[in-house]
Amino acid sequence: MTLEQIRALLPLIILVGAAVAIMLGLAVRRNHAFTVAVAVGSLAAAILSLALGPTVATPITPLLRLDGFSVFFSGLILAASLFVAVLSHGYWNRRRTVISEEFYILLLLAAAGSVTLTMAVHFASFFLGLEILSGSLYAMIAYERDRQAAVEAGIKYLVLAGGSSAVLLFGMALVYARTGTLDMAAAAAKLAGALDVLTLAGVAMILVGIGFKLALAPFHLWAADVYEGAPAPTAAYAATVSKGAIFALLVRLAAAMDIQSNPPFQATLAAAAVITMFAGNLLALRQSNLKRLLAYSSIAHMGYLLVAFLAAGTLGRTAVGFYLAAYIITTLGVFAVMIVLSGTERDADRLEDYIGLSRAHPLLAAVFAGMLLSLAGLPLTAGFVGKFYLLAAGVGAHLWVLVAALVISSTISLFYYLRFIAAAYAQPAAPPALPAAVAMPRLARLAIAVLVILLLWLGVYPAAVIRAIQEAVAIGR
Amino acid sequence: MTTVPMMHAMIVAAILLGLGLTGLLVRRNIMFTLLSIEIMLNGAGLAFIAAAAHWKQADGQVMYLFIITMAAVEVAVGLALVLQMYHHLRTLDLDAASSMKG
Amino acid sequence: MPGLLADGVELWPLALYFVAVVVLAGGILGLSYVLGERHRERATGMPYESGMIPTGSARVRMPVEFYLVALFFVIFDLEAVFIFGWAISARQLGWAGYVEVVIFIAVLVSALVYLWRQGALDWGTARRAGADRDRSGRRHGDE
Amino acid sequence: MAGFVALVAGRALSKRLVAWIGVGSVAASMVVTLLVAAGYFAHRPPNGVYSQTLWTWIRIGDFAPVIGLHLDALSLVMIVVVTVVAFLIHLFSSTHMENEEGYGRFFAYMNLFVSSMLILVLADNLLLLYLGWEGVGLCSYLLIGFWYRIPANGHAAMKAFIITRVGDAAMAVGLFLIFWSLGTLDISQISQRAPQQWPAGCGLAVAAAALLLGGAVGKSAQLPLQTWLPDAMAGPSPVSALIHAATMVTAGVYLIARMNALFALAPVVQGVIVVIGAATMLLAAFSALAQHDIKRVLAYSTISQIGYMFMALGIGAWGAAILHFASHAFFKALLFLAAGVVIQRLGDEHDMFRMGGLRKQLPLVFWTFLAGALSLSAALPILTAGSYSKDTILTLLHAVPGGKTALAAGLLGVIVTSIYTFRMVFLTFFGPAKMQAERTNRLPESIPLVLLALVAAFGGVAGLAGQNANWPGLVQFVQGGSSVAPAAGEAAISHVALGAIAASWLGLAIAAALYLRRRPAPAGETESALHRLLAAGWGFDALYDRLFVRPWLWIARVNRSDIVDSFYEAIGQATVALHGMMSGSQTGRTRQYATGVALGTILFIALMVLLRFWHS
Repeated sequence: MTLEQIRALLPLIILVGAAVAIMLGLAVRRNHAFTVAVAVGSLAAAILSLALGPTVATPITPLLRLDGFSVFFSGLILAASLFVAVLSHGYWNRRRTVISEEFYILLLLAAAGSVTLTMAVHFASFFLGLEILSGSLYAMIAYERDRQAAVEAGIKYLVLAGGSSAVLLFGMALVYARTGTLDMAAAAAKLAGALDVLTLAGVAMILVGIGFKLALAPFHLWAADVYEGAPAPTAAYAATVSKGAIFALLVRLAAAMDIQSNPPFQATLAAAAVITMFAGNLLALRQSNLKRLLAYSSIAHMGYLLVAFLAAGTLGRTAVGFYLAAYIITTLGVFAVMIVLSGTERDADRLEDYIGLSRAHPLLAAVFAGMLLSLAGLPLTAGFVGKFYLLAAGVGAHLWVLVAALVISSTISLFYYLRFIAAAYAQPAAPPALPAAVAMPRLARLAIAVLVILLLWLGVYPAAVIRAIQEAVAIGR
Repeated sequence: MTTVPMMHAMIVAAILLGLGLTGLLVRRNIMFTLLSIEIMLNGAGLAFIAAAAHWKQADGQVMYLFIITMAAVEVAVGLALVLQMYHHLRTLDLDAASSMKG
Repeated sequence: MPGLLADGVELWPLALYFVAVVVLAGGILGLSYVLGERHRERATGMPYESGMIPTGSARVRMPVEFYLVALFFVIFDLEAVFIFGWAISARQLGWAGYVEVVIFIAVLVSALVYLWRQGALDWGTARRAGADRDRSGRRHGDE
Repeated sequence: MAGFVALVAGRALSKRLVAWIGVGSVAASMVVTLLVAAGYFAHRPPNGVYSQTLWTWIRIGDFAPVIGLHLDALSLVMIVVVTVVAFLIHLFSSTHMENEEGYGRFFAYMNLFVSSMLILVLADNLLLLYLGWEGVGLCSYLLIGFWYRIPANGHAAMKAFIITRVGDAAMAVGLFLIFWSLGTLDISQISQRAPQQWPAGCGLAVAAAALLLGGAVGKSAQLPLQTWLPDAMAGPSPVSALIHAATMVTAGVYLIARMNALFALAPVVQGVIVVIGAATMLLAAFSALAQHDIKRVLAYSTISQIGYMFMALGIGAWGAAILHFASHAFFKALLFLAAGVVIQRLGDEHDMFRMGGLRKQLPLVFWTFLAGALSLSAALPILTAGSYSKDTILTLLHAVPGGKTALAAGLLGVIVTSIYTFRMVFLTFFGPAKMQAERTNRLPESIPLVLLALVAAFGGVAGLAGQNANWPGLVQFVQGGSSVAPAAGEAAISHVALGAIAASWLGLAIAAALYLRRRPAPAGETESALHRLLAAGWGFDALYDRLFVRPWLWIARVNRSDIVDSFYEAIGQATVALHGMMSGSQTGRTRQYATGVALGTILFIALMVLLRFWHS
């Protein structure tokens, strides 16, 4: 391993090293603030190491590859993890009955798994990254083991994810049996052109495995229950980092295997995209639990992303990159508000918790409304520009059915987002269900401010970001 | 010594996967659910071993090592969750864990 | 179609081993079945507890530590697989491989240290209770 | 010019301060606008356009819409009208809304609305225009639902937002179509490229124009997306005046006027516009006849008047449409504000049948309302703004070939307009007093009323005088020397205008006959009252009965239940039902989820295998 490769691998080394360090630190003495500091610091250091890392595409062993593509998505993932870590601090501080420090070990490991996914060019690293991520997620979901809902969510996710992993692995094995290589590009080269039925089934099973983690319909059933049961920071993590990493992997896999230009895959995924968009939005329609709503809305957003994904090409990939960034920022924003409002007993996930928010916390209510509007795709927010790109990509690739489905289903989506915004600006009939929220931690305040700035920046002046993404995904071939 | 054709091994692997899946769908006891997942994973593992033998490579066997490691992780977390679930629900019936829906 | 097992690998020792296991296990069970005495009395079905009459249910709830240790065993046992994997090709891998496996073992050791310090390895001693107290009281140091 | 954008409201604390900031910022923007207008006239740019690029917004390939402002005659007229009317309404609101809670919120939304509207009008590309478009939609939602404690208002707000979204979705697709085939969203570039690349009447041009029309129809509450506007009257009166009369609903008109080059390429769509305009105009006018709520009458009247604008747009006379927009903005704002005063003074009474005799109690409101009504009904020849602009449209309809049917519809519309207008006037202000009005005069309320009334009443004179003085009339000013020369219609103006005036007086007479003397009881339905009147000898001959009253009753009856509306209800219910079905799949049982995953997997594989053989 050359020095250059170690430099390229630095983000992963930092993350894993920090996880071990925290573990050892806990063996000596528990201290929440210190743990958070180490976690946040290591995430920041990992981002820095990405920024200062090699500027040319560097293969790190046959398994991983650092290029513009992985730098962009890793950066996104690490930044999102950073936000979740910062927000978790206040959250767990309020849950005094829960031992919180191990959460950050899991979070760092999950981030390491996600970064691995963005760099993976080999089925082995794909599988390892995925499992490190989901293994950590199991524990993060059921972290509050004294709460029945959390345990239930953990079990559901564990059972279903385990099963889907088996299917994914079997698909890989089928492809491997046919091609004799686990390298994505090499396998694709061997398959070039005709696919026999078994290999086709193999790729289909891999797509099922990925589709499950992205909660595409018809593999979406788990999402709402898991988000509802999980503590809010975990739900935020699962909705942003995990989805982002897996989508990045999907894009890379598809680029290698040319999935979009293969009619069977293209048509099947297009069908899945349409069902996903409608399923997500319809399920969310009258949902009055914010976590479930966000789960459904994230299902729908993954459907939107599939449109740009299927459009392929540089424009399609740019759209995916930008939309993912916008989606992550906005979803984190909504979760940030939820986390800040969550009390000592339960998360602020009910519609009632938001009634009259504008009275108690006008600024927070404005942030909340802004984030939801961005999810709905209204102008001047990141979500609008993102959706614009998705549509542009879809129209450019002549995917008319998908574009129509996107437009119609996102019209539905407006209804449920507005419902929560209306609640936030309504008059409380009864005293708030949650005690007037504790003073916001300064760090959380800063995090929310940064998210708002990002939201508006991407919404008003996205040109610079888009140029960066274009460059990143251009190298990513 | 005779050798086993890869296709036969793949069929056995597929049967294992199917058996595991069936178990996952029909058994209510969560211990059996976890067992079923193990069976599915081992089906996938067997497929890797068979393919590796076919191509005379070590890659597939390494994948199998990864798979059993992952299976162990799954079992470790899974059993911990089963204990907690029993603690809360006093049953091992997976269908009983359905307080969240809608 | 090429075979599942690579040519040139001697299979007969494995087969012999398999046969030997079956013969031994079958032999022990079979012989005791053939040669052993048979009783059909009142106490035959009872668990043998050194002549005492058993009390309570046989379905004793195992202490949680029992499962914990079992889990630790499974996990650490599996990690050993990777060390075996390294051991097989240690010479080929050279110093780089050595460094890597040392890091690997170091991570495992730190996990062990963590478990030990958390009191996960203490079985029914006062230390664990102490750890619990430590945990509930530790918050005062924060913030 | 960039100053306009910065006029988003400050959320201030004290009420007084809020009022000052709210009104002040709009006043400032009005002053700036007027200065800009003066500057425009002083130094007319050679091509009639000022444009200013602020920054590049998005870049997709070679497509880079910039955030830029574009000022030409059309947008100039729009911003002048918008800011002046908005200022007067703000001034009015400063006392009218005094006792409402959420005073600051109200002004914040209103200012946000005005700035969105300005962005919409000044945008130099369709994307920025779309931004303003969505912005006004959002503000409209917020303001309709201003009294959020009443659930019906929330519902109305939601309905308005969602129905206009249907139009917006069509418009968004239209934008993409344009961008995809023309490679630009810059308005002036589109106007240049479209005629070069698209032959007149070609499929793409028609599709693009039709999709944009969809957006315009949604925003301007034309058939079949008109149902949200009457419900939108749930908001405070100044909101109705500003958004649902003067500005937002005319955004559709503006869009079509702005994209006239594109629409000129699609004669089919233009025909459709005329038909939509005429149908909406008549339907809404008849609907207005059947209403009890004074604000709903005005709402239907707005829909109907925009129908006139659409008819003008359909024949390519967008200058006339903008002219009517301008006069409509003034007199409709006036009517809404006056109605707002009436409603408030009577203690939140909306039912006209419970009003009466207010002529003596609220003389100022009466006279100003009358000015607005005269303008709306185009009863006084030439004098009033409304009659001037409406006559212009009718004259132009007369001038185009095949415009006779439209002209007939327009004249019929004038009759009906006149009926419902004076029905409203008579019911509200004449007859015996039924309720005691609170008599207070507040200066900030009176000033806008008087000013608007003056414009409404004498706008026509100003226009005509200007025309005679060889000053470029508004129509020419906006449209330039474009396709339909208004001069061509000059000869015909006399008899068409006379016809319109006659129609108007006929309507007035009918209204007087029906409502001035014998007033139906408040509880009695209009129909039964009408039948009684007919039986009592007030009826006209059988022909009239068959031609007019029957259809009227029929339309009135149908519109009570609002067929189009129930269509949307049905869509809504279907969506909810689907939601219920989907929700049922979320059983919470892991094994069923696993079954879902398993079935999905099998489906995935099967579909792919099938498709593979299909393709090979």
